[in-house]
Amino acid sequence: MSEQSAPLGVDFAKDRAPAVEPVRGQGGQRAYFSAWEMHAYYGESYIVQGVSFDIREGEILALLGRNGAGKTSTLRAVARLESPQLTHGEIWLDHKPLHEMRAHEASRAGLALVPEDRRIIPGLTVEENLRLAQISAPHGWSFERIYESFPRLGERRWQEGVTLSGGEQQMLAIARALAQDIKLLLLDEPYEGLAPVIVQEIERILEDIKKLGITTVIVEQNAIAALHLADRAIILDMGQVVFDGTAQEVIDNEELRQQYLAL
Amino acid sequence: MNKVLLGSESKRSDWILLVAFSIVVLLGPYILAPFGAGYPDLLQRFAIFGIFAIGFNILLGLTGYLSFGHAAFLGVGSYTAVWSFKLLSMNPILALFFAMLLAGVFAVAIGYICLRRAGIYFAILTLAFAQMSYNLAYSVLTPITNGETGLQLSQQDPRAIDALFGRDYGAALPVSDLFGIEMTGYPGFYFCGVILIIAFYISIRIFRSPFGMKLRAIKSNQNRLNYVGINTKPYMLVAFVISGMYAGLAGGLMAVTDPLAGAERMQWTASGEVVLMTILGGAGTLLGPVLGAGIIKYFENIFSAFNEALLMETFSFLPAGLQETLVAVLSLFVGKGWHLTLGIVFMLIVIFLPGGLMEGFRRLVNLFTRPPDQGKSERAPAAQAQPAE
Amino acid sequence: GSGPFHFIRDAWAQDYRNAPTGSTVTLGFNVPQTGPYADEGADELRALKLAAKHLNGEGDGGMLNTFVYKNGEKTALDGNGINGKKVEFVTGDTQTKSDAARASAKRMIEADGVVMVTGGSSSGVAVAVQGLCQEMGVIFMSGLTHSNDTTGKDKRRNGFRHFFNSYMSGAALGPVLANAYGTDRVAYHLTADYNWGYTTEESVKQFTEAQGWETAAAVRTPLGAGDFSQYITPVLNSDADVLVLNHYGKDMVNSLTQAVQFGLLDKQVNGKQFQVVVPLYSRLMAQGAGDAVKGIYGSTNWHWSLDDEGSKAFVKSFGQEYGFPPSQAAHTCYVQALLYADACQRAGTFRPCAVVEELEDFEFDGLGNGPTLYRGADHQCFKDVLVVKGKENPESEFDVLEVVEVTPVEKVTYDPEIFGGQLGPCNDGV
Amino acid sequence: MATLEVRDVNKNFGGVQALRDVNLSVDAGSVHAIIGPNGAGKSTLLNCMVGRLLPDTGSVMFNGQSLLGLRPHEINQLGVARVFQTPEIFPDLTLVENVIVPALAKRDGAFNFHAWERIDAQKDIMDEAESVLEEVGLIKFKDLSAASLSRGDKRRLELAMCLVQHPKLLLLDEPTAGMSRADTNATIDLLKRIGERGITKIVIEHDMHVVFSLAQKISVMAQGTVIVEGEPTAIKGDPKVQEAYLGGAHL
Amino acid sequence: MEVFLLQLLNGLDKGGAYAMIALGLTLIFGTLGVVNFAHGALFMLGAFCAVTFNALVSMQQVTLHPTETTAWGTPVEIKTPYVELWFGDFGRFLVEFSVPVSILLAVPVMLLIGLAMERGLIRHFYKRPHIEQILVTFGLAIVLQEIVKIFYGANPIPQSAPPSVDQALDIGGLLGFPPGEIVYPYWRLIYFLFSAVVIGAVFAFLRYTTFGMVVRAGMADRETVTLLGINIDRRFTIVFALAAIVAGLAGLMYTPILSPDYHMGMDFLVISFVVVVVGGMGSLPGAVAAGFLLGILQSFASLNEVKQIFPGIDQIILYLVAVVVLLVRPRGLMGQKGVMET
Ligand SMILES: Nc1ncnc2c1ncn2[C@@H]1O[C@H](COP(=O)(O)OP(=O)(O)OP(=O)(O)O)[C@@H](O)[C@H]1O
Ligand SMILES: Nc1ncnc2c1ncn2[C@@H]1O[C@H](COP(=O)(O)OP(=O)(O)OP(=O)(O)O)[C@@H](O)[C@H]1O
Ligand SMILES: [Mg+2]
Ligand SMILES: [Mg+2]
Repeated sequence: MSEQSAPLGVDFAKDRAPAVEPVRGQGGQRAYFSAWEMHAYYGESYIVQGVSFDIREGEILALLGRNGAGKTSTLRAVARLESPQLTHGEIWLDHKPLHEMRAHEASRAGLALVPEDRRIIPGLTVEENLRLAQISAPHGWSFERIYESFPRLGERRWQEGVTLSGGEQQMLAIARALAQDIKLLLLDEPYEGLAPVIVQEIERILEDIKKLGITTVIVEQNAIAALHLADRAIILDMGQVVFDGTAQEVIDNEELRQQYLAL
Repeated sequence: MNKVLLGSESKRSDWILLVAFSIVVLLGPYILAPFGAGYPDLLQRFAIFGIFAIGFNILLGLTGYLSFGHAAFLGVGSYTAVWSFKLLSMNPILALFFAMLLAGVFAVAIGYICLRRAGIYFAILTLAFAQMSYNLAYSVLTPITNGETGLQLSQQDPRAIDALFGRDYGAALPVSDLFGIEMTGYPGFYFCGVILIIAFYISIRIFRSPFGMKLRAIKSNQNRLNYVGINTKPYMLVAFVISGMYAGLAGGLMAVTDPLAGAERMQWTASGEVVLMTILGGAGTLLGPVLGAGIIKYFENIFSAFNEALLMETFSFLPAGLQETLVAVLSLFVGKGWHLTLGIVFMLIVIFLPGGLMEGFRRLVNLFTRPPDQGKSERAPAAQAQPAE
Repeated sequence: GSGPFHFIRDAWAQDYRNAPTGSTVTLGFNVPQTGPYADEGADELRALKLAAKHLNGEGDGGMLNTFVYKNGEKTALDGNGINGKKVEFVTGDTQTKSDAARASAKRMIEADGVVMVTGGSSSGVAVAVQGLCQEMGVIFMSGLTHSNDTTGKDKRRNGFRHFFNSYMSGAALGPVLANAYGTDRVAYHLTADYNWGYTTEESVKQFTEAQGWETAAAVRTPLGAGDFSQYITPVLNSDADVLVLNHYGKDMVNSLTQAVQFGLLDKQVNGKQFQVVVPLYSRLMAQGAGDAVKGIYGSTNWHWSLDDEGSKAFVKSFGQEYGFPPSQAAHTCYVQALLYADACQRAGTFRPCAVVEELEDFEFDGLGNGPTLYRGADHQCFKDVLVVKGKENPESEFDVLEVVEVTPVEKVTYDPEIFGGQLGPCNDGV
Repeated sequence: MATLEVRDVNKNFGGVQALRDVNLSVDAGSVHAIIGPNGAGKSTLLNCMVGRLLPDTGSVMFNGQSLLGLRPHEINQLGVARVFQTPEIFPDLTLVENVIVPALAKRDGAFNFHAWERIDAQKDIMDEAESVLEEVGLIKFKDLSAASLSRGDKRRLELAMCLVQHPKLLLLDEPTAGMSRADTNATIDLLKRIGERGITKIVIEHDMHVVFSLAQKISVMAQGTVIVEGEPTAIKGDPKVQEAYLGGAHL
Repeated sequence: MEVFLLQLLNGLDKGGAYAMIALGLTLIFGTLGVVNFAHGALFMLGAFCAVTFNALVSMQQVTLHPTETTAWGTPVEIKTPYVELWFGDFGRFLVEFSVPVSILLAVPVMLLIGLAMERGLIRHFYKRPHIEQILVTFGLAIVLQEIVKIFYGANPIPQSAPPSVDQALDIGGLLGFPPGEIVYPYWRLIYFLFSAVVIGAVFAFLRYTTFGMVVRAGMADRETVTLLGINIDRRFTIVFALAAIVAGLAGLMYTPILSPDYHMGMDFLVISFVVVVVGGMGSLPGAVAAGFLLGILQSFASLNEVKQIFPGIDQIILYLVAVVVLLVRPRGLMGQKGVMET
């Protein structure tokens, strides 16, 4: 609404947004998901400063960087939430232009975000939280399937969601995403605040998801864990991509880890 | 200069702000004359409601607690002042002292109860107390308040202290006077004006003080404040009482400049008015409330006074047909239609200037004082983040 | 003068406040333009504008043609303004609130330099503004105000009232009601809980009891209660057989309609048909009550159906100007404007004290309600009072009341002392 | 001697037995870590110490004085400061103001009506606040509104709000959760440094790297009770802890 | 005895009105988190739907009388309602039953007004501070009522109940009391039943459909709900329109009891806020319960016997109850934690 926060036209004048979906990505292969020259603002502060990356189908991408690098902001921009406001750039998911959609449309287009602090809806039971995800078609996993892969949730289906412990809440958040028919799963710090034993449990779940071939972006401070899981990794700093390559490259590249991940 | 008007925190700019404010107030009669608002009564009202709003802003602007009952304190102030005129003396200082005192006492009692609740519950509690005061003052308490007609002076009043000093006002009704200067007309305004300046100065001090900062912390996250070792209740009560006494002062001044105290002063609409004044100007800003008060009172007194005849004159330069139609349209918005205009103004301002007039003013200033680009990254920490080591 | 200092200088220069210097004189028309009485206010404003026209010699002259003094000679007003000065006016909104009304009046006096303020539609406002005009030294011709206080305990030397009051309503209604409903009635009062309500209740009680009626109960109802059912149902179960509604405006409309809905009028109490009375009627308001008013007794200051010359002349010029008949509020304001103008004309000045002298104990005729006296002792106007009744089959939307009796002035005259209060000295404002 | 003594504390939330006969004794100047699976009752225990919750039974003594029934601000005035699990700050205030407020509370007590002197005239407080922000590495943001910080930065700000009060006892509920490794390391160093000022600390953490580099003593909670207590080395080896909490995580 | 029965009826009747207004208000208030000072105006607009409809059906053909003239010299006008000219008896029926029939007009009108208000204004204020919501909705309320005033003036405009039900019913007789002891107007009984039905319908809609759950969730965490593919904005719009319709109908059916005027909304505004808060913010059952409770208490407080003990109690009872309830129960009778507390 505040017109000052329109993009700084001049800077991007050279690379106008292409009319058609960009054909880029490794080996000239068509990207399944592609974010291109994203610029996003919180009010007047310029946070996501021209982020571009793409993902192949079934791939898991680790999005790394120090605090305040802009990871969460990037995910939120991709999910088309109102803040930060995406002022420039294109986002394509399986040939659908997310950048033209609002959050709920993007979600119906197959995008699911598991937010930073889980965001379990207060006042609703576990099951109601899941039901909420299936209000709007298309549906994903059935309750049965969810409860058998997350037995802990099955036991507590009538408990109020917010009184679950941290780990259980994290599972519920992931399950809620799977209850939808998803093409791309965005996980923001899924291990935060979880006991190691739970972290391992979540890791196992993510492994399963990986096996299912669900394309995933994972933001995680626990870089090692993330890199173990991921095929590719990009590193953000000050709202810009400073590295884009395979997970292995990051693990091998000593000074890269030193500089951006302090590992 | 803009830093000053927007109340940037430095001590120097505060002084400049105060001086500028004082000059504007004292030159009020000349500045406002061109707008037809240069006559004593309206000037007095600007000042009085300015004081009322400044005080209200100390509660709403700083603690974020929305009181819908401050008119009650205004009313108490008025009644007290008139009674002090009737029983003791026509001296305004004395009347104002008692007005603030009693308003303060009421504020302590009501605040103590209402502040047990927050948010809308608090608002309704204050509203309830104010409405009870109004309804009773209007009817049952008629012996004390003279109900609908309003409390007035009369020749039979004892005026003990004046009598003591052998002062006799003769057969005519007395007028409040400060050492011989009658508190009506322009002297009356300057009296109010000086008090307004003092009130404004005090509010600046409060805004900049540790007290003020703690109040803003209450607004931001009251729960957290308890865990950093601050007992929030007394702070809120003090803020409530201060704003209550400001209201009492305003009420007292109304009686000083015009010795009549009516019950409508306590009605919820009156409480609502000060809320609107404060938001209109910009809650939490120093100047905002005064501006808001000015605008609303201007509409009430000037727009309501326009009539077809006047409009006809104004647009006499137009061809007859055009003139008639224009007047026909405009007369919907003035005279009996001034409420309509007021309503529209409320909506426009809050829609296009969230945060009130001062916010709009800030944007204007920013627009001119810095290139848009710079604004972008200025507040963007990401752009400044350095490695922690 | 714009700035304060010019202003003060001017003030000293004059020998009374706002002495008109140019070729025009400004009057202040201070009427409710917003709030519950906005329509009454609008009607007052129409009448006042009409008066200004007539005073300036425009239009058909209205009551100027019928206005005669006691000695039969015509008014001194000659249709070219007052004292040769063209009449101009400013308007304001009382909002039917004492504060707002005083603010508006002050604007007229301080900013617009008026020599007289008139209008208003409530006793509280009238008393408040009258007090103000006394302090500031201009003349106040109160508009529609019915409380005894206005010319009773709150009377002021600079203020005059043309409207009648609660006492007169009671005095006029008492006998008529006794005739219509008998002398062995038991009345139940519902009274608006503020000054006017109190004085009306008191007066009606006094005069009905004088006729042998009893008063079962007098219950106070909050102003603007809206739904009066909780006050009406107890009436059903009291042994009262008359309900007196000391309400005005919206309250009257609602309480009356609801009383009728509760079937009070169909009720028989110890063998007598139950009745409802509305001491103060206003045609505008009666319209708001619709069919409920049919057959209900009340009193009113003036009604357009009167057929004395003055009334006819006024109704004619008003009706032709605006297309419908004037209300009593309109009549009161119109007449007061003329009376003030006439007083100035005779005094040859606008100086308040001079005008007051002219108006005190002034007797005249031809302005409706027959021969009339402005009593000097309390500045109350004395004239015939109309007892009216809701018309059974009205011919037009304006034709809701019919005059059942014109109570002669002697019957309603009283001793000025009974309400206390003092006029005090007159004030020229310098 | 023990700075903090928790004896047989029980807390029940309508059926959920969140705390069951918890005993805890924290030595002066030491760093005491509490670990345990999610939902074990760690935060609840902290809530009982700072007056957010009143235990159903049991006692909590701080330097020989009972904390039970005291209001939060009273407990803080005794010298107990806390970092919450989900950052609790003053979002509408600037960073420096966020730190000034607790500093004032420390200097002026629970209620003190300073309505007349100016904040910016109070050099001592201002300098104090800025130096603390310097310490946690947020000084560069000092005039931003706290709402605009990222999660990790909010944590550090809250830490600063506690440090400025020079508390006797500092309660940290997952101080480094969501912090990047770099900032985690920085925070560890910071906590070590202030440890030298003899501030007693209770740390709840899931990041074993943090726990084992700070704690002198560790209590492991599960299902609302302390199942094991001891030196870090002992805890590492303990099989109960292994399966209840670490689950064979490589340390 | 009879007195008490009657006061109880009065209480239920008032309560019906209070409950219906409060219901809509608490929907908007507790669910959408918007402080809607224009809610009274919606009540008023509903009432004026009845007035307008009545004006339409009783629109009259005016013919000037050849000879007679009025007191002010203009020719007398002879008027005959068109509908009667055209539809005969059905026309007369329309005129007589204008109030209940005008519901058919009111529902679509209030729906449109509701949609327009939400889409055009309220929507942009969901995330704004309450005080700004108050300012804008209060401004809107003023504008709406001034517009009505321009068209209909300030005086009350009487609306009569259909003749077949504008008398009073002798309930006492039915219940075996001596005749004439307990009579009560048909229309007030109808109004009470009407309110019961409307309230029941709203409850059913919000309880037995997932709609209610979604809206509650959206209130608690708007962002997350949109992340789950739900277009919460549209649901909010529907809720608002629903509230508008309820308020409108409440006003419309009330017109035979209370002659509508442009200001009636403001008169009800404060009361309805008190009711909502006493009931507990965002709690529908609470609002209804509080509506009836306050209605009944107000009726009994108005008894002369009571007033003689506590003068003026009938004027302050609502507020007194509000204070007591809020001090005893922090969130009103049935309020939920956290709603609207900051
Ligand atoms: N609501 C907001 N308003 C303004 N600025 C914000 C807002 N949220 C985040 N920022 C800023 O945007 C930058 C990026 O924040 P973001 O949360 O995306 O970082 P992050 O990489 O997720 O950090 P973390 O690892 O701590 O979560 C930070 O500098 C932060 O100050
Ligand atoms: N207010 C409450 N109402 C009901 N149950 C609660 C409440 N607070 C906590 N609990 C329950 O008490 C248990 C302990 O919660 P607590 O937050 O102390 O766990 P924790 O050890 O801090 O877990 P984590 O490491 O995830 O923070 C949990 O099962 C939780 O569901
Ligand atoms: Mg993040
Ligand atoms: Mg915890």
